[in-house]
Amino acid sequence: MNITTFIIVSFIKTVLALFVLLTAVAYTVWLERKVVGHMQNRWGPTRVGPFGLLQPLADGVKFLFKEDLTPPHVYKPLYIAAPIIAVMCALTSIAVIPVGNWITIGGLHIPLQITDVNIGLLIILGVTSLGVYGVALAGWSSNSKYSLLGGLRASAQMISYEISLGLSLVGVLMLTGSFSLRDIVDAQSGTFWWIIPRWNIFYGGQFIAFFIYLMSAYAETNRIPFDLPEAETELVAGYHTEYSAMKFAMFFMAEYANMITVAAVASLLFLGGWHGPVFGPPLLQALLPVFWFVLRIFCFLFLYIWVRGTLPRFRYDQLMAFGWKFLLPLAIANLVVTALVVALRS
Amino acid sequence: MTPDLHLWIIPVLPLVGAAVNGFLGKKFSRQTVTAVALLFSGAAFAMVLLVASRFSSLSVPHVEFLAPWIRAGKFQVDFSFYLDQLSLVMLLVVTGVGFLIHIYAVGYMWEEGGFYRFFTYLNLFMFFMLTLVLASNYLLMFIGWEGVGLASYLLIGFWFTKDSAASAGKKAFIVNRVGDFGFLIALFLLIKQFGSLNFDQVFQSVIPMGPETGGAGLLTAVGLLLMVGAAGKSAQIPLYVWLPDAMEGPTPVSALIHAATMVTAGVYMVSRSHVIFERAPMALTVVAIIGTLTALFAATIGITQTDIKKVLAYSTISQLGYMFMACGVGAFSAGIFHLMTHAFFKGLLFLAAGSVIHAVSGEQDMRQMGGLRTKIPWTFWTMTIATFAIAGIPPFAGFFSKDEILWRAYQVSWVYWFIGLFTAFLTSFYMFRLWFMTFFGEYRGTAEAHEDSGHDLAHDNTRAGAPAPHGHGHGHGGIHESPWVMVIPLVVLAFLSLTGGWIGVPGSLGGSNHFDKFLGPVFHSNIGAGAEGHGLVAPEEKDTERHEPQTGHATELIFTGISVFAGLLGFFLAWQLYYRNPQLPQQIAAGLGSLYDAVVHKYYIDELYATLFVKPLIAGSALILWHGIDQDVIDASVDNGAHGANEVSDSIRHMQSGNLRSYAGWVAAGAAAVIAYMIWMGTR
Amino acid sequence: MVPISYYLILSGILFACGVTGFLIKRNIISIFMSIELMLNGVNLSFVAFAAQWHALSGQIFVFFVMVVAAAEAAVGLAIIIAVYRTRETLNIDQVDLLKL
Amino acid sequence: MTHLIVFLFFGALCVAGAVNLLVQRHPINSALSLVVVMASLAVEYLLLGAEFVAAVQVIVYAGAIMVLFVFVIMLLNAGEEERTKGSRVALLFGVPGVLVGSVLVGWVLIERTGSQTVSAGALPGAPRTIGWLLFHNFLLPFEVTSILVLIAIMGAVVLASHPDADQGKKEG
Repeated sequence: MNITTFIIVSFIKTVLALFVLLTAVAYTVWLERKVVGHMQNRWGPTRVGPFGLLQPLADGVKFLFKEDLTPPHVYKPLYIAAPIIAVMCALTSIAVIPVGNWITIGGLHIPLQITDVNIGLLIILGVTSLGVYGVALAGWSSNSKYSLLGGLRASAQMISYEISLGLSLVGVLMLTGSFSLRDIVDAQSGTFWWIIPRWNIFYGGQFIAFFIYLMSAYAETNRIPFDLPEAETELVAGYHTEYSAMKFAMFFMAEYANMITVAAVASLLFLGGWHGPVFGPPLLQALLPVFWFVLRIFCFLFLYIWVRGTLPRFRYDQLMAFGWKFLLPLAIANLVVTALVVALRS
Repeated sequence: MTPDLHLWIIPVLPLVGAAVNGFLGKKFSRQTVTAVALLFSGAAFAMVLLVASRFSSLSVPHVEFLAPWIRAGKFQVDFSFYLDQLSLVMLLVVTGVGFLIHIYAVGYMWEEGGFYRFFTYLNLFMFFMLTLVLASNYLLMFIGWEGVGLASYLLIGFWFTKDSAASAGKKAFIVNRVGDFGFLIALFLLIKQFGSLNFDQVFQSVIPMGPETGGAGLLTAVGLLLMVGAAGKSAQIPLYVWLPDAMEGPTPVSALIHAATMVTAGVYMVSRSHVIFERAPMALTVVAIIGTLTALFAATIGITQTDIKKVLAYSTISQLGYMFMACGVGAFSAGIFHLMTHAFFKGLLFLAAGSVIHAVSGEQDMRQMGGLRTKIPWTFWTMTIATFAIAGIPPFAGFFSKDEILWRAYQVSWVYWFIGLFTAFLTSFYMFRLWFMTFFGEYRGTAEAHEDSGHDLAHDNTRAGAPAPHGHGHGHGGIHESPWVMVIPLVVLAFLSLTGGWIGVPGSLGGSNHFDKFLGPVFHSNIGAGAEGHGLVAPEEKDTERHEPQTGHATELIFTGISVFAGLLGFFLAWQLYYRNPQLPQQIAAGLGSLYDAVVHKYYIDELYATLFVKPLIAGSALILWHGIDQDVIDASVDNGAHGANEVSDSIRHMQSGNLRSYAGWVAAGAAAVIAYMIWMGTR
Repeated sequence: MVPISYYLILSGILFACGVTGFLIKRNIISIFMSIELMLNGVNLSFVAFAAQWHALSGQIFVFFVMVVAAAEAAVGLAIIIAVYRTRETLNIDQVDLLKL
Repeated sequence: MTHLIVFLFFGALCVAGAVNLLVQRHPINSALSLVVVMASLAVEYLLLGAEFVAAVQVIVYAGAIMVLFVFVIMLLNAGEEERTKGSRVALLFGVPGVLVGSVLVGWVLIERTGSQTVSAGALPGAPRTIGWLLFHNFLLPFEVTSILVLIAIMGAVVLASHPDADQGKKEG
């Protein structure tokens, strides 16, 4: 395809992806409130719309019309820049995530992915690592001790867990030998022993890696049980204590977008991406993989919420000890074992 | 190819003994130390005997290569050993006598402090001496040379708490330095001339050269310098002064080092390099003259000494003089012969003297002795044999060797012969004087008083647990026979000094000079090559050394008779003076007056040296070296350098302000300069 | 198509900026960051040369430089913290004594 | 053409960030501008085809090292730097030196480097090849750097550990 069509298609794909993502974010929030509510014997949002399905819209409107006040003594430029950085990083990483196979529309053979770069995974890692700045700067610039502590915690925690996160992925990379997410997913097609799907978590024996990735992902996204940057019992709201209205919403969106990204990466790397039974008419055949993919993401998010409803919060030293003294050695051990397996297999 | 002899074992054994005793001896009991020392020295002796037994089957000279040492281009020096008749004789003497003296020392030193130290040094000495003897090149020989010097220094100063002993050791060391300097220069000359120090190569390159009859040449220079070294080591004029003082050391040391072995190293070295000397008549003459003079000179001094060991020391010097005389007249084998016999009887004399001193509780002054004949019969009889041997009374060992030397000396010049004869007379005189003063007459000493004095040897045998023949039988005082560990070596040496000469009975006395023939190959082998072509190389050498002397037996017999007569005359005179009427000597001394004083004071040689060399040296070094060079040049340069650095850095240190950015600035400027330079170089 | 010299000149500019920063900055951390800037400039030149000579080892060097930079950052920042503890200042001009 | 434009744009961004690093008085602004420099450098790497280098540049430099810087700045709560006149030398010798040096180097580069051009993605440094090189030709340096990093970690821990912390443990 020539350059103009490429640009047009890319633009369409981007808008589409962004729309889907933001909606997903909104409804993840709704889902969370609902599920946690039921877990805690509450109803959760019910007022707005059936089952409170319109609650996210209401929230959005509320955020939009709330007074956006910036407290005095904040370091203005960074105070404003921080949430933008956060949400930008969160949304950027969706660009390289494939949601399904190639589809052909009107002779155009296009991948269900904004762009397919052969170092997609690295790009995701890089962008998420840049995401730290949003949190850290927010904490520092808003010139309040709670925020500062939150920011410090966030930056330290994210740096620490990024290491074990990356190491947990290396096993998969060694198995497939590519950074391209699409290749990774394609490598997981098919089944072995007639029935078991050939996913990395099963076939590659990467369940340990998956476990490590899970833990690190919670830490990376500042979710319970690792949500110390915003531990409301100690730090009011952590790094976004001083934020309000749309800026706060941006952090909010960033957090949930990150959750979704992490879930997507997990399902791509460990859970076989969009692979699943495909049948029916061509359109269905084209859309079923997307459905399987979304299903996995949904399960993953549900796990998030479930954990949040179940587990208490760690203490900070426990968090660090867990990260450095348990996850990191475990990841390295898994790395060594996987390397041996690969070496022996070849 | 000759069988592998493992010569290296011989010197290494004493070294091991020294190492063991030296490093562990402090913890050992005296018995252990004794065991170690005797074991290793004895083993060395046994090894030498083994070598001697297999000697006939060897192709002489037998060179044993151990390891490369210095490999500088063409100049090569190796650790390699050289065995021929000469070194074999030396080996036998060194290890044999050394072993006996080890045994003796056990008894003698038993009560001394630093017992292990003593035997460590003794074994060390053995090692170096054997290295010296076995060396196959001058450099290795020099190592042994220096090593024995060191050992003798250590042993002379064995009682280093005693000031006289310490200074005596230093004196010996320094005087030897002078000689070694000559030796070194000689070595340098050899290297420069022949590019090698191995005996074989040097001699091979020397043999073709003709004798430097006219004037002095290189060989003469080398010979003279070697002689300087020899004079230093074996106490010849003018470097003999250290030997009498060396008597400060324990008596076994005096016997081993300063009578039997080390001091003869010079003789060995000279006769080892006889090839050079034979081609340097002037050097030979010098050797002969020095030897002769030394013999006479030392003998005259010996007459007047009253310290028993001093007498023996001077007699040693004079006997060494004999040996050099022999070498000087080209009778090297005779010199070595005398060296061997002298090792026997002089070692015996010293040991016996030690036994005497031991008996009278450390008294060394003969005037405090007398009448010991009945009290210490073993010592007496052995000492008697030794005395007769040195006095040249047949058939004792000394007679043959000395007679040989005199006969050869006569064939060169009657002057040598006459002085030698007179010296022989003096020798027998002062020896019998010693003999009479020590053993005859009535006891003049006060051994009872000594019995519980500080340096108390009276109790040795009892504490040593060694049963003394008459030790406790004595009614009175500390006078007693020595323990058997000391007596046995005496007996053995006595036997040797009685029979030792019979291997060298000259033809005139119906014997066939086995010793001469045995050493023949060493000293004759290459004469021919050198001498044949250019006529008269010391003609007397030719005809004497070759075949039966033309002068015939009759003349030789006459001369023999004369020398024997001289010995008897000395005996008679001593008998007259010191036995019949002992007051006579004082009158004679009084009569001689100043001359006698001069002799008593050893011709004031020490004082002379002190005024000539020592004092100027000390003054000069204090003035020039110490104040002049050391303080004003070295120290000053250091101090000024320090001050200069101090001031310079004082001015510069402001550059180092400690401000990081300033440093960065300097770095940036420097980097810019370097870049500019490189670009300039590149674009040029 | 971009001339290779452009990349080199860019890297040169970055390096010069780094040195200048080292010279004019007072804050230890800023100076440290200027050092990182220099390293980045060098890295760019490495990659550019790698592209010029078609030798990947140039890019390998970049990794080593990054590792060294990481180690340096860790130690250096630790040192800075220690210095701040003892001197209570980050101004390089006031940290010019070896002993307190 | 697009290549040149992209290059110039991000190059300008680089220079702007670098200059901003110099002029900003607050370390955190310097840090952020440095992050900008690094990010745009990553793009330059991409242009040169060193995609893996670019990714690592973002992850390690911008994502880890600079975060450390920001972290320390926040920890020490570093404020505006006061322009003390600590060193005349730096201004008298250093700055001219830098100018001279850079001018010379630039001149040489323009003169000598010729007009050789590189197309976008001239030398594709794919992760695979890079890894192969790292683990074959550069294995020893690789291991050595790992040791270096280990030492650096320990050194950092030792240096930053509070001196009287362990004393407090002893007492308490």
